[in-house]
Amino acid sequence: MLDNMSDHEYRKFAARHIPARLFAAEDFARVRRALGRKVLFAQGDIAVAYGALLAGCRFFAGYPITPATETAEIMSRLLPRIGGSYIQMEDEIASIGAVIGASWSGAKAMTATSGPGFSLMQENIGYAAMTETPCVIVDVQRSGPSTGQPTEGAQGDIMQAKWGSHGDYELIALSPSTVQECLNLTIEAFNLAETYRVPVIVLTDGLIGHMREKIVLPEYDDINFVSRKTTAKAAAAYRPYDNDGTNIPEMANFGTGYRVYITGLTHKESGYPSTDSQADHHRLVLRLCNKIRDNVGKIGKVQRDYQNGSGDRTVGIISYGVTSRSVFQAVKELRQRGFAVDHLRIITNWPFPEAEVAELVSRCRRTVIPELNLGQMYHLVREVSSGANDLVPLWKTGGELHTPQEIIEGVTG
Amino acid sequence: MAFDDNRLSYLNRLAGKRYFMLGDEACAYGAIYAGCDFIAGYPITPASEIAELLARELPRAGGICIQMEDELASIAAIIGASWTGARTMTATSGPGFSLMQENLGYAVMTETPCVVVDVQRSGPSTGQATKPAQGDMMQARWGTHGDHNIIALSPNSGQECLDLMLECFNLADEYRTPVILLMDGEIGHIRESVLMPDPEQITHKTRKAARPGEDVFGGDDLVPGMVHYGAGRNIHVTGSTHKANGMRDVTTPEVHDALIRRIYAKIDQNREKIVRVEADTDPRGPARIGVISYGASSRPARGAVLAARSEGIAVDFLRLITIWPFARTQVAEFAKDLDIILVPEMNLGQMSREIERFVDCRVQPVSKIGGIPHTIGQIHRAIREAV
Amino acid sequence: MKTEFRFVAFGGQGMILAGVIFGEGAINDGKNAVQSQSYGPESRGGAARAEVIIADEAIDYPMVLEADYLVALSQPGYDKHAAEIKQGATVIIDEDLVTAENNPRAGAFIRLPFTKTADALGQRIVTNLVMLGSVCAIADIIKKDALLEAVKSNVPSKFLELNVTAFNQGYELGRQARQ
Amino acid sequence: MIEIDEHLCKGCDICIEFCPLKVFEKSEKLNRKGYYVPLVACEDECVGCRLCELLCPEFAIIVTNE
Amino acid sequence: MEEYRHRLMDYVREEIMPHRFCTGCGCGTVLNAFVNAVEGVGLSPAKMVCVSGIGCSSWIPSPYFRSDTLHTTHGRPIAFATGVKIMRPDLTVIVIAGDGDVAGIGGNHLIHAARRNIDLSVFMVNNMIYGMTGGQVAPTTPYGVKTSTTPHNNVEPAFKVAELVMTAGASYVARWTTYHVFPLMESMQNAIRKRGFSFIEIVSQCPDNYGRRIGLRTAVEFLHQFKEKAVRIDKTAGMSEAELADRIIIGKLCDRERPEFTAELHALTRRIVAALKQEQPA
Amino acid sequence: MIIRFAGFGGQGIVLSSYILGQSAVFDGKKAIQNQAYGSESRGGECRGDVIISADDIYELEPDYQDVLVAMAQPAYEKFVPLLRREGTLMIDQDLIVTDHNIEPAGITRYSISATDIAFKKYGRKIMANMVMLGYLNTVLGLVGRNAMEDAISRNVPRGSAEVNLQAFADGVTLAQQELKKR
Repeated sequence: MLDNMSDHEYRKFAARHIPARLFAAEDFARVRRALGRKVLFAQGDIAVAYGALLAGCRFFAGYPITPATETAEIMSRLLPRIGGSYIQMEDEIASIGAVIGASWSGAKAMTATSGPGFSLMQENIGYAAMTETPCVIVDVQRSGPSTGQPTEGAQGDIMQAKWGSHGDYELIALSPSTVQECLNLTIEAFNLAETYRVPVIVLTDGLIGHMREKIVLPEYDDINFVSRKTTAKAAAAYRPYDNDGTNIPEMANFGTGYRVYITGLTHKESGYPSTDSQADHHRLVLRLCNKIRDNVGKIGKVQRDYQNGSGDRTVGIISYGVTSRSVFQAVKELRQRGFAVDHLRIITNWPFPEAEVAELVSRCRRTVIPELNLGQMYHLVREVSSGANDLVPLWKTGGELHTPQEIIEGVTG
Repeated sequence: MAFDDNRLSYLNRLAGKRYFMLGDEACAYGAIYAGCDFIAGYPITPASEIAELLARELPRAGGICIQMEDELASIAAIIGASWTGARTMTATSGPGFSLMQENLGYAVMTETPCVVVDVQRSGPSTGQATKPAQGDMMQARWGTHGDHNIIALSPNSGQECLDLMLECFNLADEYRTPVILLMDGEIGHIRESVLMPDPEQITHKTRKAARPGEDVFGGDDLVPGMVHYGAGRNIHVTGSTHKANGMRDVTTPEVHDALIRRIYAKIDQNREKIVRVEADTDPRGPARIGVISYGASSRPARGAVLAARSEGIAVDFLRLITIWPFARTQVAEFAKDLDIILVPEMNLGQMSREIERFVDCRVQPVSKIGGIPHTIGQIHRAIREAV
Repeated sequence: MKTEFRFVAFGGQGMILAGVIFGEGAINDGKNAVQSQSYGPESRGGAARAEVIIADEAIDYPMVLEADYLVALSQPGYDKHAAEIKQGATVIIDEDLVTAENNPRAGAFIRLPFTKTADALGQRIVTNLVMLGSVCAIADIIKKDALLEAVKSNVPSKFLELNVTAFNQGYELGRQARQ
Repeated sequence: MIEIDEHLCKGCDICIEFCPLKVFEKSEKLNRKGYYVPLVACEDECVGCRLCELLCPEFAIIVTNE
Repeated sequence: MEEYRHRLMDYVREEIMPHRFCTGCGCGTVLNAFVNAVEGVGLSPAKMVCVSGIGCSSWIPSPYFRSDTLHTTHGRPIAFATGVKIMRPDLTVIVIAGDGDVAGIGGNHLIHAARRNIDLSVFMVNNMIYGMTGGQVAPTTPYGVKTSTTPHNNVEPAFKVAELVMTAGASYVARWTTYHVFPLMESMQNAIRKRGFSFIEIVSQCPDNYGRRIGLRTAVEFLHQFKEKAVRIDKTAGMSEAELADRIIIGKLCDRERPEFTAELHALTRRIVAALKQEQPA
Repeated sequence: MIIRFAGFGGQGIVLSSYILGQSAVFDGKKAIQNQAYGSESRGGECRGDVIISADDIYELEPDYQDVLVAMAQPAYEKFVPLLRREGTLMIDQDLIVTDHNIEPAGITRYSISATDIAFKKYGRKIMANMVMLGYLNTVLGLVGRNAMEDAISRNVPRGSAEVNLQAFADGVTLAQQELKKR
């Protein structure tokens, strides 16, 4: 239903169905005062925290891990000042558990971690997907597997973000490539989490998490605040997982009189477990997946830097996250040297923008896919392209970013 | 590796007998035949029967069974035990498998041979505890963070639960890597006839031993030799990025790159040696329709293929026994002259996406979730519709 | 116009904070800046490196490949990065901590007593501010006021005076070296 | 006899402070990592109790009783 | 002058010395005491396995102590060590890790290993902070301390880990500080010799990431404080809870004989195997 | 041959299916046995399925059953529509009221008073499953009697083999009488 709406219709829809206590201008002003200057020189980890606070996040539970700790530190300092709560839990499993609980208590909630902690969270990420709990998880990727290189950046958790927990489910994952975007996309992540009632993962990395850049804090009017669609039904008439046609049920936060029952077991619309019915499971899990898959067009964001030249000459580049920085520089130099290059930067890794990728690959002579892993997105590009095209993976591991020269060689080589 | 006296006398009592048992139980006997010395586990439906049977039988064969405080501890304990030279395993289901992901990555990184059985149930989250599924296929490959490769096998009968356990332990030792037996609650919980092999017929691969002075985490071969604890070599084992001698180096890109690429390559480059499939091409001539399946789904899939053939529809059939590394050459070869491949699986199309990466023809999942396996009729209808 | 700075030292010498202040100073001055760092797992005694890129335009690739300025307060740091500088780059070393006579690629090779100057102020911890003052004067691409503003927002107020003094002494050292 | 490995010392001053007989003194000597290493000022006072050796976090001190 | 070499250098991985602990870090002292203890017991490192987790103190054995070492994931060293010990009961298995690792994320494994009374020696270096990641609150951080993740105030009480482990069933439990090096060394020897789960909490200093938060800037100031605050357990009898609130209780909390887990387990296995052999073949 | 046993937990339904499957294997046939796990088997509805064949068995979840052995009214109502046309229905007649509207066409019905016999003769209602097994196996000629008696002896509680075999024999006798009638 949603994907047939125009943006205008969608906004009207959102206004009608997502009325729950929008973030008031006074609240926002208070947060802005706590954050200080409008123009800052800040790390990606800090920008993530600022984005969360500006988006209305009022609960953070975490556990120290390099290179994500700075987010927790800044949240521990600032959240209490604006009336929010911070807690350091005993581990990452407990952290996401607390986040899920807080979300059901009505708070916009998040946690931040890195690979090993992200692996530990997988069971409860599945729980959040199953119970449709809006929450944001920041994974500041570092070199893995295992403890690997704690202080080095990587993009090795892209596939894990989608497939790390057992069973079939969908979620959303975003990849910022600048510090400013760490802030913007965290706000976006909260909006998506609240809109679709799904865990949203912000996939930054050790490079961008620790890099400092200029950021400009947004004003209240710059942001479109979204809060979860809560129910207006009478308690007796309300069932927590009724499908109103959008695939996204209305939520009733704890303590609001609805006495909802929430379980990670397969459940009926009433919320009560249904562990034997094939039909109930099928209906539930299909809805969980379709609410994301059917809205790829709305959720998915890409950045196109296309010249749209003739296909037989053009080389395509598909990148995401911090790697895009090298690509932007390389593309400038390549064009100066007369090469036809089209660059697609993927902002929303999950759901994967299959149509965009397929379109670029189909009209390019070759497509180069640089990433800081052993070809995880390359895998996905292969899946959506017919296989007849020349796909060139540019793998790099060990914690260093591709140099622009390496990208150029991948394109010209 | 030869059986010790205790194990041999235990197995001689079983040899040649035919039992009617659960897939889970067959899997447990497979572990005993494989020379498994140690299992650490935590109860979870539908995998508990594996630990229960091993708790009863493994000590009779001289092995050790322990119930740990959770699944994180279970896989940790078997990794520790593996470094003493023991053949070790754990068994779990979805939620426990999710908890094991961090230490599964540790086993990959430290190149620790061990076997993890995942008896898949309906998920996500606690889902339907008693209901079978095949929803962890991609998780088995991608569940832990960072770049890695994995070996996973999927049985489709009680007998194969036993046989593939032997293979899992052999692969784990041969490639120094964790190996996953991707069972499903269906195969785990049906009872079938299982023949206990003669222990004399069992072959065990042994771990390659490092020569004196040779590095344990690198060297000329993709799979380095191993040294066990207590051998006086003072080896250092770490999940952090390390040099060939085991010492941590977490800042030099080249060290990380060399390590990860080798760990990746030792499975990737041996793919053709590792991969096992079972192909059944239509004897009467070229088919336009193919069916690829694995595990429990492959039983009704095969039945449907035979039913379709009896109606005169030409259908080729391929069963993946090795799930990871993916049988890309076998699948590509299988797909060559086909128009469409149907993939019956008990998830929303996880392996069908993987198949899509390596073939040019249409790939269509025949998904079924919710804990009831496909009927032959359902897959048969899908084949008819594809004609 | 893009200028790349690389600061190398042991962990604990405040080099990363210096990089942060330097980058923030550039922002205060209306420029763009990217600062990144690398350090080992130990917070003290290991190798530490801060990198700052300052430009008028947007900065795509955020890492330093060949530095315009290499500032070294440790011998291993210098040895590791001495060759990775632009032809004609400026090299600045602490003369008590780094032994090096010249660098074949360097356009200018400057030896200054950062640690000694800080010790004379009674606080070795302000070595980084002495260094920063010198670099400010030598590079002359960020206004001194903009940088001092960044110093103020990054050091505890009770040590502000000491830090500013250190900065000024370093600035003076740099100014003289430049002449 | 007390030996100090300058290469290992990180200048924490524990030995200087906790030697019951105040055998060590601060020195002006910087090692290559920029730490002031202690000086064995009055070795004659040493009774070989080995407290400094055991307290030293760096394995930088060894006391031998002759 | 002849080349200086510490007499116990054979026990450490000399090629990677000097170690990377910060100036005055207690981890160095614990390593020193541990090496002396191992030498004192007369144990060959070739017959030891040292297991550690993630955190500064996990570096004490891994990589610095020259035995077989298993450097594991965060919080899980006791679980890994359980597997090692069960399959090689003849080896001495020692876990050295920090308060965050052992009592925080790994708290569950700690109490269960103590309950089983498995023959491990766990030396928990308690520096009251997460040092490696830069000074976040730990389960052992005292009430009221400002850390990087409790910048306003820590409102959680600290864990009394040694007492917890004693209650959970360990055979031997003691607490010392890095100032009390001689009794600490002796206690480590007793712990290593003890059959059963032995646990020593070693209160240690972190001048860089903890000291600056509580106004103790150097190791020297820490050690003075440890010296002043320490009270021997046999002197605490008449002291009220309020009197003890700010003190560090040192000494041996318990030393008792309880059935050891691996011995029980292997004895059971032997009985089962023997019973099977006596059965007539089916 | 696809046989479903259905009733309440506590009637020995799963055990019946297990014994049938095991005896088929003892008899040199192929067999799989499956059962409903979890909440269903604890006092609620309960079922056990057996597939017996001379060839490889591909079916795990059959579309239809060949035989339904129903020991309770809800089980009958739930599963009888899944019986194959011209399949076989076997019920405990004292526990079930049949409804022709939900039954597939052409089925063959067998009714006995298994529970009543078990209670009156042995004082234990649970023996009904053995009576039923003897009846089922004899009517349909599924597996050899020796194989089944072997399987029963192995799987009933220690010391109760004799009484179970006696109940089984009762079922066999009833079936022989019924077959003569037809």
